[in-house]
Amino acid sequence: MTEIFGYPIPVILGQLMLGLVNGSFYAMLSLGLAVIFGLLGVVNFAHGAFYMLGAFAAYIGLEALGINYWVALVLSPLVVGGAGIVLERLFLKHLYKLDPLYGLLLTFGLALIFEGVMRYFYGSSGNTYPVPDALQGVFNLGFMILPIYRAWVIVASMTICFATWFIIERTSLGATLRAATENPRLVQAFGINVPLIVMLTYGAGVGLAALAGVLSAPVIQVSPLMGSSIVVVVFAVVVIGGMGSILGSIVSGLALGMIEGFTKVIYPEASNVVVFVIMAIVLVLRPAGLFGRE
Amino acid sequence: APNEVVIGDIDDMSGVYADVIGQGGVEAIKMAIADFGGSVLGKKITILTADHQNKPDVGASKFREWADQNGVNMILGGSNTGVSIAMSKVAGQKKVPFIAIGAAGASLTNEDCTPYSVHYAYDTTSLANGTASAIVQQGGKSWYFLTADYAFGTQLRTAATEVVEKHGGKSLGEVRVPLGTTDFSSFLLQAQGSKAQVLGLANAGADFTNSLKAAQEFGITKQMKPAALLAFISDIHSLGLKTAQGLYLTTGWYWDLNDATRAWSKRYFSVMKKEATMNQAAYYSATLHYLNSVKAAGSTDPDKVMAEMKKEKINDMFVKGGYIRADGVMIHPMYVMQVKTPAESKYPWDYYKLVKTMSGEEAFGPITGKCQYAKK
Amino acid sequence: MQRSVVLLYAVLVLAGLVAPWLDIYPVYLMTLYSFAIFACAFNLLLGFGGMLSFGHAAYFGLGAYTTSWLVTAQHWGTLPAILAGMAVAALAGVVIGGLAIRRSGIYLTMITLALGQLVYFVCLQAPFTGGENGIQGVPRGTLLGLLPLRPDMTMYYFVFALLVLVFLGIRRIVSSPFGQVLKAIRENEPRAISLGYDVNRYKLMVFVLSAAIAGLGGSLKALVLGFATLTDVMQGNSGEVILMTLLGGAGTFLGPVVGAGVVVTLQDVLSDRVGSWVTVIIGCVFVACVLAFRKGIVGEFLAWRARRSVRAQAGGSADTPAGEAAPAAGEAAVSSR
Amino acid sequence: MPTEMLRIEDLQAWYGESHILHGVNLTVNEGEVVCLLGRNGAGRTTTLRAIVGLTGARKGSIRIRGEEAIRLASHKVARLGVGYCPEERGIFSSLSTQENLRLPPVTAQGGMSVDEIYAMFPNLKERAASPGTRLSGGEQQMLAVARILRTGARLLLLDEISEGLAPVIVQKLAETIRTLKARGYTIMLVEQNFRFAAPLADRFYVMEHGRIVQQFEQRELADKMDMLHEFLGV
Amino acid sequence: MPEKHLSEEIILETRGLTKEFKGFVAVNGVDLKVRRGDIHALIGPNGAGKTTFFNLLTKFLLPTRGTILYRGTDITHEKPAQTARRGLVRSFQISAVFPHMTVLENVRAALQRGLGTTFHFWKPESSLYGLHDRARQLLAQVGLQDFADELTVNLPYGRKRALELATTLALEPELMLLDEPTQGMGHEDVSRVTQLIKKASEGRTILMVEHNMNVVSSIADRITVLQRGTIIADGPYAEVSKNPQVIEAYMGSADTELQGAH
Ligand SMILES: Nc1ncnc2c1ncn2[C@@H]1O[C@H](COP(=O)(O)OP(=O)(O)OP(=O)(O)O)[C@@H](O)[C@H]1O
Ligand SMILES: Nc1ncnc2c1ncn2[C@@H]1O[C@H](COP(=O)(O)OP(=O)(O)OP(=O)(O)O)[C@@H](O)[C@H]1O
Ligand SMILES: [Mg+2]
Ligand SMILES: [Mg+2]
Repeated sequence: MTEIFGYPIPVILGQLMLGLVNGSFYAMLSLGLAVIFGLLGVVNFAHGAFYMLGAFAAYIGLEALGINYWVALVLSPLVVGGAGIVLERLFLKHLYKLDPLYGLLLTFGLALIFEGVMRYFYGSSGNTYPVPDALQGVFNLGFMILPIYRAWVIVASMTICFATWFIIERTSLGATLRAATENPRLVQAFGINVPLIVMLTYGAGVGLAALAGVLSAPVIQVSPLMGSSIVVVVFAVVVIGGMGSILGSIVSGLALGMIEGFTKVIYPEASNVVVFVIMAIVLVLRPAGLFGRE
Repeated sequence: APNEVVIGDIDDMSGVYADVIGQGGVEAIKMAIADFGGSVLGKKITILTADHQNKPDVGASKFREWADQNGVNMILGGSNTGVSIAMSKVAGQKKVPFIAIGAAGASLTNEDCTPYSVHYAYDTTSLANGTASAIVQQGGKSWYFLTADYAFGTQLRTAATEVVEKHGGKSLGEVRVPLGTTDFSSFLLQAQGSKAQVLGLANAGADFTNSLKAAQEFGITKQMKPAALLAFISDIHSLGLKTAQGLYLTTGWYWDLNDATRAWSKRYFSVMKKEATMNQAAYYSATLHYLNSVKAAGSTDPDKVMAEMKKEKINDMFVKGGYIRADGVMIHPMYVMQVKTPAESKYPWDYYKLVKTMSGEEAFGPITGKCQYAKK
Repeated sequence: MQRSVVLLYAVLVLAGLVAPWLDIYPVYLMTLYSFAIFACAFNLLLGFGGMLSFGHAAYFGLGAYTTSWLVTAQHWGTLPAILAGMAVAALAGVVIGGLAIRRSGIYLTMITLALGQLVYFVCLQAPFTGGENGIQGVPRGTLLGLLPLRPDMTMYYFVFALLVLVFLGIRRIVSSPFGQVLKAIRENEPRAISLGYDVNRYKLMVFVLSAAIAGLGGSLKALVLGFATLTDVMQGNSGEVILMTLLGGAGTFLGPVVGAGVVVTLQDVLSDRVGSWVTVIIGCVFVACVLAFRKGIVGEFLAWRARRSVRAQAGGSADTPAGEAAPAAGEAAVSSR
Repeated sequence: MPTEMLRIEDLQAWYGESHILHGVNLTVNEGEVVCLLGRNGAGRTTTLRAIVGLTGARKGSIRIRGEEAIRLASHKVARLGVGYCPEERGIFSSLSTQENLRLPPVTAQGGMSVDEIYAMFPNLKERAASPGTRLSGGEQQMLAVARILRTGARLLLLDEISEGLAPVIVQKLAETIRTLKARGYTIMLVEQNFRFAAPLADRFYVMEHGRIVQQFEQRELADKMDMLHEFLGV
Repeated sequence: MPEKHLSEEIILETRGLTKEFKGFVAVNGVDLKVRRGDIHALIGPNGAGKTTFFNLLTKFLLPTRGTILYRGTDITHEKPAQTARRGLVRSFQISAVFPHMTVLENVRAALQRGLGTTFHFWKPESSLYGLHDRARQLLAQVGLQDFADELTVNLPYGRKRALELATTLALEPELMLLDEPTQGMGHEDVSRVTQLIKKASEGRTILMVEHNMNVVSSIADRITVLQRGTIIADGPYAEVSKNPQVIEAYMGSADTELQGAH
């Protein structure tokens, strides 16, 4: 049998594979979003912008300073995460006592600023970031040619997602984070420097977005608009997974990437909207999201 | 502005087509004004520029505002067919001559034509007549298209399909790609599934270069022969000859065609540090032609100028003996080129070898009669 | 209404009536009014319904598309086409609102954002919207077959009249029996439930009203400028209407109008001069609003006036230390749980 | 001259706009058990929260072992050796019992070891792996107290720890407090349950409308019963 | 008592009402009958499940198992607002008022429902002025007549509770559920609210959660004691207060009689 529902299996498998690559980005981004939301109660609208900045940091590093991919993979999240920390100190920390909507609006404004600045300097068309030499080449999977780099993206992001999950759910640092999520002021009264943790968490979440940005740079065009186009999808992923649920973010990120890929085979016109349609269905059936606690 | 002749330029200054016209277009207009002497009918010639961001509404609003508020006399622009159609609607309403350049859609001189619009440089018909026929004649019979999902892509794909079928080939289908797509892999995988011989790239600018690169990454160019339905020298430059070699494309102008083009290009290059695309060269030609027509008409009255523009032949470094047909198409020769291999390329920007020259009539075909102001 | 407020309104209406005679570009004013209507609609939901929608462009855009398509392709009259635009927007409000009110607060916001994006993609692909090109060359038609709206002057007064109507209409909605229930829900939702109000139906109702009025804004914009395009349904448009409302003052009546005025003017003045910095400036205004200016222009003014009158009464004895000021009315309006 | 563990002078505190404490003055000496009495809403919880920095704005002076703490962030106050057990217990539902227990960082030497704590509250050992809020009310209360014993904090602020507990557990808590006192801990108790607090405390403060209105010692207790009756209805 | 009068006599009944939270059983098979006209008190230690039980009755939570009968009708699966419209109205453990509305508007918000114009977004506010007389009457009942135009946030705590009661009364409830109505009140307030409840109980039934035994003993006709989600005693005050199991579960040391912490 070479067909399922009249679609050639190689095509379906190929699209699922590509979907998994996209899903890896969704998972990493929604993971960072969930971590930040969990601790800061801020829906980080600028998450897409940080993803974009991560990719640009790698791109600029290569173009202007000759920094190679592997160094960028470490440096870019640090730089962008650092910038995130500065923003948290300057702006976000003034909003914790207010309605979470203000955090959303503030980060929306920040996203506009980043995007506008990068547009000014780099135009809105994309820039190409080369695939690192070590990851050049392809795997012939039989049903498709899979560039090694894309396979690397899947492996790398799954590793990172698992590591993040492990830290939060299984370590004492994670326990502190979870406690601070529930009642930050009390945790602070126990002698834990919660503002510091909050700041570092924001930095880490933002760094995660930047890391996803670096990973994505050789796959897609590095463009100022790359963040705003993905962030809304990631929001939908988070709503589907259940806001604040780490596992939910990872699982639904990957799954939705693959569902999107599958849709591209059977009904390409709907591939842009399938995530939103699933979100609507989930909302009707389980308003708290698949993994969410009410 | 009573003591000025105002030329407007509404274009993609920052988006996917910015390299194709953008600031280079502005520079070309300036060169034309300088060559003309800076004033016409005793009035100073000034330029307004705006970025339409590839949004039809932005282009149309800007056009309307300049017409209502700034007394603009002529507007150049385009790059994007959708935006150009929107602007030509306003041109018709406000009676401001509009020279569309870089927007390929042939509908600008057919269904969407107005008495005030002119289409310079190339259109989908001439592009398809060039590349598609050349490739089918070489044996590329079955095609699958990767189409930019808006007016330009659709028209280009339609025109190419007609040409392919006319020459005995067939189209196996298409996949429509949204504007601004950054990852073409899944669309290409679909194209690959079609098992066609030729991958028709009915897109332009960054979309074109990205899709070609992705096709290579996924080993698709090994099975399918890519055909650029619209490619510019800036695209070839950014792709590099190693990637682009052997590609067929159609162009209305090339910097290295003859002495006149080389001389002009030297001036252009000294400012912009890169060679001009056919669009940028056309900007120069169109501006000059408009100014000559104003001078000849002795007035900036749009109707008089339009009549003059359609009457006079165009002779400059862009074209010898070109003319604007009743429906607004500027008729001039088109060149089918093949991209050189790195070994063939002898000096910087030595990218093309001429495969075939098509006369203006051959390239643009007969008047269709779809334009209500220019019946057959 | 207080005397001073009535006086202020009279002055504003007068200004609106003479404005086109003062060499102000009427198309600019009409665009401004369309967005002011849009912002008023948005404010009805945020300021008086306590729900922050990040997908309001959907209703605006659907209004614009529907009206444009009906007058262009179906040759409908202007007024029926506007009403149909509102109806379609309202219908979208029923669907999106119905889903979104299943959650509250930021969840609601994220859901509206995502569903707004869904509408965007539908408009991108639906056959009648013209995809990337939009619907161009939309005629203004005539009012009831009598008054041609093609001249900017007639169109101006038509749009202005509708703005005034919307403004007064929203005032009425807010003070109506329905508005009272809405306020109660915003103030304390569990309590409103326990009083026997099926709060979701009221929330949905205000959602739909807001969507319909936003649709009106979109319809008018399309007629004024002659096109409906994807920009109308894009996320950026939803962001802008939030900014207008926030900047002017959420939960105040005049705020959205003032905010729309500032934002539209800003874009108009800046876009030629600074190009892509417009986005940056808008972003900065957003940040400034959220950090320092949460009540918005009108809200800050009202607060200032209230403070002055309190001080006049009490002789200025405030024993709360700085930094712990009273929660602002605007903030209360935004917070929804 | 006993050393002062805690000295509060003219402490004022707000929640948002509402002014709750209007100038509280009190001292607690090292090794003492002091009980804060008062009606509902008198401001006793607020006093404890103000010490650890959990109210809104604060004014006045809070000295812990002589060190001014009014401007310190609350985690720094904790590091001066203050352990706070909140009225609402504050057990974290996403943490297991053991994680809850280990959450507060050790800030000084001399805290109890986990084994010692388990020996004191065997129930907690038994339920170490289950989520904190699955414990019964009494167990949660034990956990809330036990949690701060690990940290080495020598000044314990205990808010209504006997509330809603079965008498057996209340008795056990009383024993615990005696043990802690014997070990030299300084304890400030806030109690509604006068019967529980009366035999434990060395000294009493009575609060009313955000001020201290009375102060007396254990031995004066009998004489003060009428006054307490009037103030507290006990 | 003849069988057919049972539903007349028993206004509210739960059968095997159970609520589990992820394996934890907060309310466990509660069979409770509330007689029409009674002031019925629900007591029990913290975490016994009283608030949860209330939330089940008013549909803020869905029961895991069991049924709720109100005047003989099964209302287990109705929506909260529907239940409220049947005349089963609750007050909250924390004060529940509309803070940025005036005291009068608070009461009016409750009265308004009766007009049937709550969706009329086109009617002016003046269409509600007819309710003001009744609202002032209700405010007078709880001693708030002088505060009618005050903004509610500015009221002291005790008055907010009084307002909440007036608002609840405006709904003409047949069965009122009060969750710790005297919590957070000073002594004077406590006795005033106790009297208020007593007065409000005329012609209606009241089910209340209360820790303050002075209140319970002075006004409750019947007491149910809940512990770990199950009923351990049920009956008149005098009877329940001597029940050794209650003494053990709630009061503890057997040397005292049933008495609150107050
Ligand atoms: N978070 C808060 N926001 C505003 N007011 C508060 C807050 N917490 C307490 N209050 C108010 O502060 C006053 C004092 O409260 P506090 O909790 O200190 O009283 P208490 O003496 O501990 O009484 P009890 O615990 O018996 O209720 C009360 O009037 C209370 O309503
Ligand atoms: N949403 C929930 N999820 C999990 N457990 C819950 C939830 N709500 C309540 N519980 C648990 O159910 C039990 C009963 O709680 P409830 O609030 O009904 O007690 P109560 O009798 O009203 O106590 P109190 O006298 O303190 O008000 C408690 O152990 C509580 O932890
Ligand atoms: Mg207390
Ligand atoms: Mg309770």
